[in-house]
Amino acid sequence: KELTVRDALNSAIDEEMARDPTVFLMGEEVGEYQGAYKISKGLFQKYGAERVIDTPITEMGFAGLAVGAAFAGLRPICEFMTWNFSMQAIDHVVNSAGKTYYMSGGKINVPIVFRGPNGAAAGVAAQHSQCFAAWYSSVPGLKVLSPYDVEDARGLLKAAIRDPNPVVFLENELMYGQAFTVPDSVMDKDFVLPIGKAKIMREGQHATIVTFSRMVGVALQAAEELAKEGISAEVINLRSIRPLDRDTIIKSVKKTNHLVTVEEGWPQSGVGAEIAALMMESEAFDYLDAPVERVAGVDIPMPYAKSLEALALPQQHDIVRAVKKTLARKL
Amino acid sequence: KELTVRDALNSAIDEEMARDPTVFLMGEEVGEYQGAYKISKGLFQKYGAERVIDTPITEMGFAGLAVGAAFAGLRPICEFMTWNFSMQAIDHVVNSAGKTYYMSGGKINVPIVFRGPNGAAAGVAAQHSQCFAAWYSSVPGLKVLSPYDVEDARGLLKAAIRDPNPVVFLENELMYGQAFTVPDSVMDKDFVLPIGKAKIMREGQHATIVTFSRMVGVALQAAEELAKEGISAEVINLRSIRPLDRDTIIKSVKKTNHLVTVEEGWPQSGVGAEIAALMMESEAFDYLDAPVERVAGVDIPMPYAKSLEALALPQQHDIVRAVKKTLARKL
Amino acid sequence: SADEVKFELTPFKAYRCEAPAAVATSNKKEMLDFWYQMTVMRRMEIVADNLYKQKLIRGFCHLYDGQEAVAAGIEAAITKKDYMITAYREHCTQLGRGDTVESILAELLGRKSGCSRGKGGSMHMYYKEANFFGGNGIVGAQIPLGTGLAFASKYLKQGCVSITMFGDGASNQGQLWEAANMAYLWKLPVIYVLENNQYGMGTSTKRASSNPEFYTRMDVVPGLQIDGHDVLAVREGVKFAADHCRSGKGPIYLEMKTYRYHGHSMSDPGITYRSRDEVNNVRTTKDCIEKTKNRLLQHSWATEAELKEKQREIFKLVDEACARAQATPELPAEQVWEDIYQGTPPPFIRNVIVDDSKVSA
Amino acid sequence: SADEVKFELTPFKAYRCEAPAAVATSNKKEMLDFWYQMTVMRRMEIVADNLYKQKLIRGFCHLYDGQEAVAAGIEAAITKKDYMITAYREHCTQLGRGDTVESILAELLGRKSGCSRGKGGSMHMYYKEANFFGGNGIVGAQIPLGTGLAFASKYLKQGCVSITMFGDGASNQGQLWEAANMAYLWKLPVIYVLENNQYGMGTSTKRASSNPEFYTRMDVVPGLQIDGHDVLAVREGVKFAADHCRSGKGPIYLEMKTYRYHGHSMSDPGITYRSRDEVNNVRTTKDCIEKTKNRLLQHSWATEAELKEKQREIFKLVDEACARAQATPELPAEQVWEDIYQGTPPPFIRNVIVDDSKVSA
Ligand SMILES: Cc1ncc(C[n+]2csc(CCOP(=O)(O)OP(=O)(O)O)c2C)c(N)n1
Ligand SMILES: Cc1ncc(C[n+]2csc(CCOP(=O)(O)OP(=O)(O)O)c2C)c(N)n1
Ligand SMILES: [Mg+2]
Ligand SMILES: [Mg+2]
Repeated sequence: KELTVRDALNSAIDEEMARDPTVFLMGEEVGEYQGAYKISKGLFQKYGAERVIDTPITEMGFAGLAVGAAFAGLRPICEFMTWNFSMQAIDHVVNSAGKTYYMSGGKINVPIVFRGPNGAAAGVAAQHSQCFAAWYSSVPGLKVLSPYDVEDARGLLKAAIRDPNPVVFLENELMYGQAFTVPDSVMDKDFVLPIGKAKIMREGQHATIVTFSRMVGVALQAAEELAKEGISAEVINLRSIRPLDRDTIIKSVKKTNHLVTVEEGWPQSGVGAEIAALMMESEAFDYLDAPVERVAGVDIPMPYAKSLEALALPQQHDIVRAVKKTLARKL
Repeated sequence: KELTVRDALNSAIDEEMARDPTVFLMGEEVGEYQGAYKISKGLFQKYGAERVIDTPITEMGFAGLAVGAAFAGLRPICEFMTWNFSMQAIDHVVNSAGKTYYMSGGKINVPIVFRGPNGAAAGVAAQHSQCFAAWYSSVPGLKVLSPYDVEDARGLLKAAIRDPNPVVFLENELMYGQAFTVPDSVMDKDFVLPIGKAKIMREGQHATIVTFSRMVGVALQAAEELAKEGISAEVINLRSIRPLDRDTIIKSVKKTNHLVTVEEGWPQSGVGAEIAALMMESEAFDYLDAPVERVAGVDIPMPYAKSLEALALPQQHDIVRAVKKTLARKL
Repeated sequence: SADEVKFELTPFKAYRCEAPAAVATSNKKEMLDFWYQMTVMRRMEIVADNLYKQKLIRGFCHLYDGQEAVAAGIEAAITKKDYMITAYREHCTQLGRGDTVESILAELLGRKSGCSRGKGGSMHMYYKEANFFGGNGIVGAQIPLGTGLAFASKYLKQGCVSITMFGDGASNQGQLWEAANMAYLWKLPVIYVLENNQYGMGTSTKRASSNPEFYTRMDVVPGLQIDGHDVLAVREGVKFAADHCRSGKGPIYLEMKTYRYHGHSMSDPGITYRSRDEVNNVRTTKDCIEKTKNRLLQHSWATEAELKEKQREIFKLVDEACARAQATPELPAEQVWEDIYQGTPPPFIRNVIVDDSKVSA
Repeated sequence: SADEVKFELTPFKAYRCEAPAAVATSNKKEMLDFWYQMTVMRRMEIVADNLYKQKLIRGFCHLYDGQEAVAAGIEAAITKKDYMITAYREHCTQLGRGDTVESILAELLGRKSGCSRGKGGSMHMYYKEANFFGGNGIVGAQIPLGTGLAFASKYLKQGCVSITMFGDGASNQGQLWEAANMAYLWKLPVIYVLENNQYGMGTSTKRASSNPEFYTRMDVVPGLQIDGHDVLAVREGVKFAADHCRSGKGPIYLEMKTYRYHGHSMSDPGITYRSRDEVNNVRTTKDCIEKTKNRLLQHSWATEAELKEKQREIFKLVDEACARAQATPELPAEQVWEDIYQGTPPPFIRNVIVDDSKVSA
């Protein structure tokens, strides 16, 4: 079946709401307007105003409210119109949701999903283009997922909603409209992917590319391009940034002996940095034939103008170059 | 002269307020109460309620207000009672202060210092023990400083206040009461340290320890202990986490061929991760005789009980072990 | 019961609602219970004070003595099915909800038998058995959380109210404004309980709040000002508020006029920003336990001697609980890894040094 | 001047202050100026709309047509020394402060000659020359920022007011509550200007605000409700407010009743959550430019034909500005590195691939 990532997210929420009456959706414009990006299309009509709740534009208030509802055993899906606005509510994501299970010595769990588009869209400038993958994934107590395609969107979102812990779910606006063909199994109403497991999107022998979200697609294209030159790149879609699937990455590097990380966010202390450190502190290190190459967003606030924006984000050719560079280098 | 880090910070603020009438201090209990940790002792009495301003407990509001004042050309020192509470205001630190100069194409600069104690104190549990070094230092547009001793406290805070850009200044509560002896030059009212430069606290031949804030002291003790066993460790105090002093780190590693990073914060995508990545992507890589060792806070929310808390934070013996491990390892 | 008596209360001040009548009926048993509860609370805090001074309690420790009537009065107006949440000054709230002195002191001491297994400490106690959700170290954060508890009550048609407590300092937080707006729009059964002890740390209300008549401050949300030194006034006010909520009218804002005898936390001597006289004056003229005691004596429900004797018993019980708590160990080291996620231990928990990391099967 | 005329205004509604009289005097020159300014504003927005549809403007683009009287009326009541800040719907605020159509359109087009050199785009325009501090993409964030501008004015004894503008949706943010509390405590000269265009994106005020009578909502802060379709009413209201501030009384809250004709941003057709009839009705009965035009005609200060002619000129000027803007280039690639820090270029700016990084001497 072919469907878009938007429809995948929509159907996942729909099915989980049908399955469990304690699941509800809350956020700005999720109801009558059917979502700023139409992820919640039809849900207000189907489940009514009690379960699809339009909030005022008060992230700190409604995110905290959603966490409180989760304390009491409900399973809120709290939508941030974009993750940029989660900074107003980050104290509730980290301190109220992320730390409570530990602080209470295991008494109070917090079954909540925070979700929305993360990172750069197109032409929305610095305040609307930040990637929060590294920040949230640094916090023990949170789980952090980031889907790439329809399979991920359905399987990870359903897993997140069913998880009894707080999950940060980082989508990508530019992916919403992309369609993918999936087998029937993915459309099963109990199709759930394991949290903490990466997926090898493409097997390869010469180099490993580790990435997540929209960049998985760009990496796959880069791998395609490289294949034409006889270079076989393995592409790993992280899916889960916390917990990080160390084993899959390490195993791949032991095979390919070369590693390139790709992310859209800022480089300093980013996801790629963590993976570089992982190489330093695992047996993979001994298998590396060249240092890890990071491909990342440029270390600047996002500019508005088209030509500048393009310079600020990783492109297919950057990934190709990075792979070639790591292969050219011999230790 | 001998004085405490508390007095160093206090005198730096005092002198800068005396020097420049646009400098003012704002925060909770900074005035009449003279600071929750007494950093602002005597300043209210000296400069009055116009320049030492007690705020309500509304971080989002007063941090935003301070940024607005900086837009208009004032030089606010905005105190967070601890950086943990900066999560309520983080949107203003990042989006309002950090990005404005870029978004305005260089029109509006934001001369502000956000400061307060960062990271774990003693026995204050998970919500009061977070280290924000990695998060803030990931943001281009912010500068991020973290002093260790009296020299740092004075020289870096004065530099921060004089800088025309937003500076995040991460202190450590456990250091406030520690005294250091400094030469007269440090007490000069124009003693300013360069932003972006690390300091080699102790020269060494066998391994480099890179760290910041309170851990500099622990690392120096570890180096002392190692020296007794004939191991000579070089200890680098980062001082500035953004910009990071790549050159000093790289140069040291080229000499010692071994690197250990030490931080109190969580490991994933932390400061140590970035330094590990820096090794991967600089010429230092070829000089490393062993992979980088990270010493970091345990990947859990901070527990309250004394014995558990001690387990969760790096201790001197951890650093000693890490250095020995990296030296034992031969590539 | 047969010995019901009417007590005059300090008149309630009302905003956007009719003030309830300033009378309460009570009887011997109730009043003795109140006295007993509040005396246990106070004693527990004094013991905590001592333990802190012995350096057996660490970090922050915010004591509740002076404010006991608020915790005790609220409990008398609602049931344990109703939700409750407050800030870091919650030892006595935890006790009021039904936890034991031993469990609370053990937590303060960082012991395994503590209510949060020693992981939370003074600011992070919870009693889910009686729907108490903490304990929160972030000023104001519990306000939307408590509003969410009310949301759950409405969503699940539980008919419970959510007692959402915070201080005068916290009441300036925008979170209150945001939460109350939603609570009113959606008619959530939340009772915002402001414990106005007149200071947020060292800052008096008039230096922090543009309108220190807090109960009038929440725009369309009705409010009451209540004598928080009188346990009966608290009970009547909260009953009124609970009726308001349960009838579907949405949130209500209660300002409890109260006072803390101790400093803000243990490091605050508490007499730089207020005078000793001020503190003593409240102690001698308004103290909630004294007030209750006087009512007991007045109606011959107890004699001075009986109360003295009971107080000795209480001291003994609390001291024994403390001794038991001190006799228990801290959590074993390996349990530092637990309680990060429910159900799913992380596959890999990185330790200070990577070699020491905890790997799950 | 000699031709001064009195105009009746929609009565102001006042909260905690005396309403100013519902009259304004004006004259031919002023009214022609208003008409001219507002017509330029509207035309600029229509041109932006077209450019967007041609995909020459990217991302978000929030148009101001319908609300022009607010921007124009405010400018007539204050000077360019006074501070101003608003949200992302700021093209016409930028123009009102003195920037040019060309500079604004160039910014929308992402050109080097744009007011933010193409780095800010639609939401991030600034005009420091006239104390305009943006432009802000984060709903509500400008409210404490604007309060900080007022703080600076007081600190520096400048006697300036800070016009701090935001929408009805933004007004529910806790930041407003926190900022207004400080502004009142410290008597800061800030005029909170709520542009109530009746919707926050697709949500009507009554679904988002527990009290849609916004001007009464800020507790101790006085408020006025003003007909935001009438440029004279806006001017009089803001004059009143500025006097209030300058006399040292602290903040005041102005609710401008207005309307946006376009959808929220370009992707919103703007007619799913409101009817076409509703929009048309406002256009025909309340439009700010029409109202001004009628007053001009009524007093024979202009003829239909003259205004038509002037309008043609305006269209031409705006179109020419647009053409000039389109003719300018985007910033050269190497300037993507600039403007991160004032004075101190970073020693090392990491690029997508580390080899391409920018190293400063
Ligand atoms: C967001 C935040 N800011 C600051 C603090 C530090 N702090 C802890 S309690 C407190 C005072 C709170 O006063 P109030 O709300 O009146 O409660 P009380 O302590 O009087 O019970 C402050 C400033 C904090 N914990 N969280
Ligand atoms: C903190 C934050 N939350 C959400 C958004 C997305 N958003 C942008 S504008 C807007 C509606 C604002 O409405 P209002 O304040 O009435 O202003 P108007 O657009 O009507 O001028 C929303 C929800 C945002 N930019 N920032
Ligand atoms: Mg208080
Ligand atoms: Mg609006």
